[in-house]
Amino acid sequence: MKQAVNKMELNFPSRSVNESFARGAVSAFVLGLDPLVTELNDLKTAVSEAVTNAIVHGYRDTIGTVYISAKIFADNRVVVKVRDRGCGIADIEKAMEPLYTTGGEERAGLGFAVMQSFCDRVRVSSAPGRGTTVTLTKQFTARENGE
Amino acid sequence: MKQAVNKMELNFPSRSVNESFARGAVSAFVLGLDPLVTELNDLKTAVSEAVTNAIVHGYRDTIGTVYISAKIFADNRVVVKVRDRGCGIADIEKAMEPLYTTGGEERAGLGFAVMQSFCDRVRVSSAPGRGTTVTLTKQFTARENGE
Amino acid sequence: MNLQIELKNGVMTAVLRGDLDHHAADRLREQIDDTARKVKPRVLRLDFSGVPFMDSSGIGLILGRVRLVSLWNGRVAVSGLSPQLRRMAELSGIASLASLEEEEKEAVGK
Amino acid sequence: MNLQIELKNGVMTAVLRGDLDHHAADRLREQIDDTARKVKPRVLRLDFSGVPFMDSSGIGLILGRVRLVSLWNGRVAVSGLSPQLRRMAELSGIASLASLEEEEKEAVGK
Ligand SMILES: Nc1ncnc2c1ncn2[C@@H]1O[C@H](COP(=O)(O)OP(=O)(O)O)[C@@H](O)[C@H]1O
Ligand SMILES: Nc1ncnc2c1ncn2[C@@H]1O[C@H](COP(=O)(O)OP(=O)(O)O)[C@@H](O)[C@H]1O
Repeated sequence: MKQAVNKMELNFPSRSVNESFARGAVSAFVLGLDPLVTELNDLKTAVSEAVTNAIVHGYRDTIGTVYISAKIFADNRVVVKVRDRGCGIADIEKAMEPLYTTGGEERAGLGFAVMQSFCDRVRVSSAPGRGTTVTLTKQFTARENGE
Repeated sequence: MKQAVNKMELNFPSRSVNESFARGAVSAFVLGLDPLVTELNDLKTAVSEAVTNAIVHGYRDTIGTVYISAKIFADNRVVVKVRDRGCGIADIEKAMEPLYTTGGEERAGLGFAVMQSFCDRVRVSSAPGRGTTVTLTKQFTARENGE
Repeated sequence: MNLQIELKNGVMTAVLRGDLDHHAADRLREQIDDTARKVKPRVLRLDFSGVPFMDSSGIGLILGRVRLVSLWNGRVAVSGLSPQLRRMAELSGIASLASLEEEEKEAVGK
Repeated sequence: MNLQIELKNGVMTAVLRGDLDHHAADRLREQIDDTARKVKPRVLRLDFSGVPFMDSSGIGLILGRVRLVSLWNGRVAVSGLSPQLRRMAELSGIASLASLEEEEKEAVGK
């Protein structure tokens, strides 16, 4: 994998008010690519899903730290990692099935499905008791005007 | 000092494209306060000055890492720290004089003056060869609707 | 996030404004349900025309309201979905549980 | 950041659009100076009406242009400053070096 042309790291406590902060920060980071509105919105949506999962599931009854890193590569590929040190996922395959949720009545069980639909690639690594890392990869369109 | 109600930490390489990212991320962080447009703009401006200084002066001929941390306190006070591990400042008092600059023709020497005018408090700690930390404090207006 | 509720002929309309994520949905749900439980509307219309961003928490919000109003045989109607939100709605298959109203009529009829 | 340059009767107008920070200023400066050095305008007008955000790098940009056009006895006129940018301009004292044009005339004269 080639070296990133830009990168950032970010962390914050798992309070739900930070869901919009996380989206906003990732948005501000990729804005230098002069992204298409739809592509930017897709990435924001996927980040929102992954961060919400860390807050709602990873740190279910506690407040922990959510870690985000993002990289931009020369070919306008963006890779965002969302990591928690929460409860982890025992059966990742099952967790990724659409409509599967342990979150109760108000969760749709669609977080992973949305990430997969709105990004080019989604990788999940997790260990019970150790936490979860979700890696989102999205290819952005090259714009003439980008810097 | 009371405990923060929310906080974040952020770091990125000292590339000038990240000046707008830093502003955008800090903006997104304080947006939960439902800030007045002018107060938000003041903080963005001060952050832009401090981050630009880290990039232009701290890491003058090199690329290093810029570190930002931000805290929100219960009384709507916001504290933002911008830190570099760059060249440091030998004479802080002199550096803070309006119009003083070592940045050449295109720098106005007004960065610190702007931070002081747009924030309630500016603290600079620095050591030659070790780097600089600028601490910006700004009181935001309490809004009924804030969360 | 900001919520405005209108009542008219057994139809309760909740007009949502702002980004709809898990944080916002938690707050909206309480407010919507407080009124809905009292009014028991025949139709609960959720108007998304003021929602620029929504993640799957928005789908959860819709599904939860479908469940609630079914207690008195009410139904949920969803209107004002932007193309982005419509994509999310289609992915979720909620169309079989809540009626997704097309905005065409409004657009064509001036 | 986006730049549009107009030339008319010895006046060169540079219309700036977007946030003006050190990153943007570096890029604008080159483009403005390229043209200014060829044209040697009597007046270089910098139009900030499309600039929602500016830090002190914007003041540096103005001062650098004052210095450049003084080589041929030209002057710099600054227009379209929002209240926020005006505050920055006043703090810097550039009013004595570049003429800050009031927008009142335009606003009143329809
Ligand atoms: N970060 C995480 N930590 C622990 N469990 C998780 C995490 N992310 C997802 N899960 C598990 O995967 C399930 C499915 O997640 P998802 O598809 O996003 O739907 P939802 O968030 O609506 O439940 C969750 O209900 C939870 O059991
Ligand atoms: N982070 C930093 N590292 C090293 N030197 C700095 C830093 N910030 C400021 N300085 C010094 O202080 C001077 C004044 O800074 P400032 O008031 O922001 O004006 P300007 O950035 O226009 O030079 C700079 O020219 C530089 O010499």
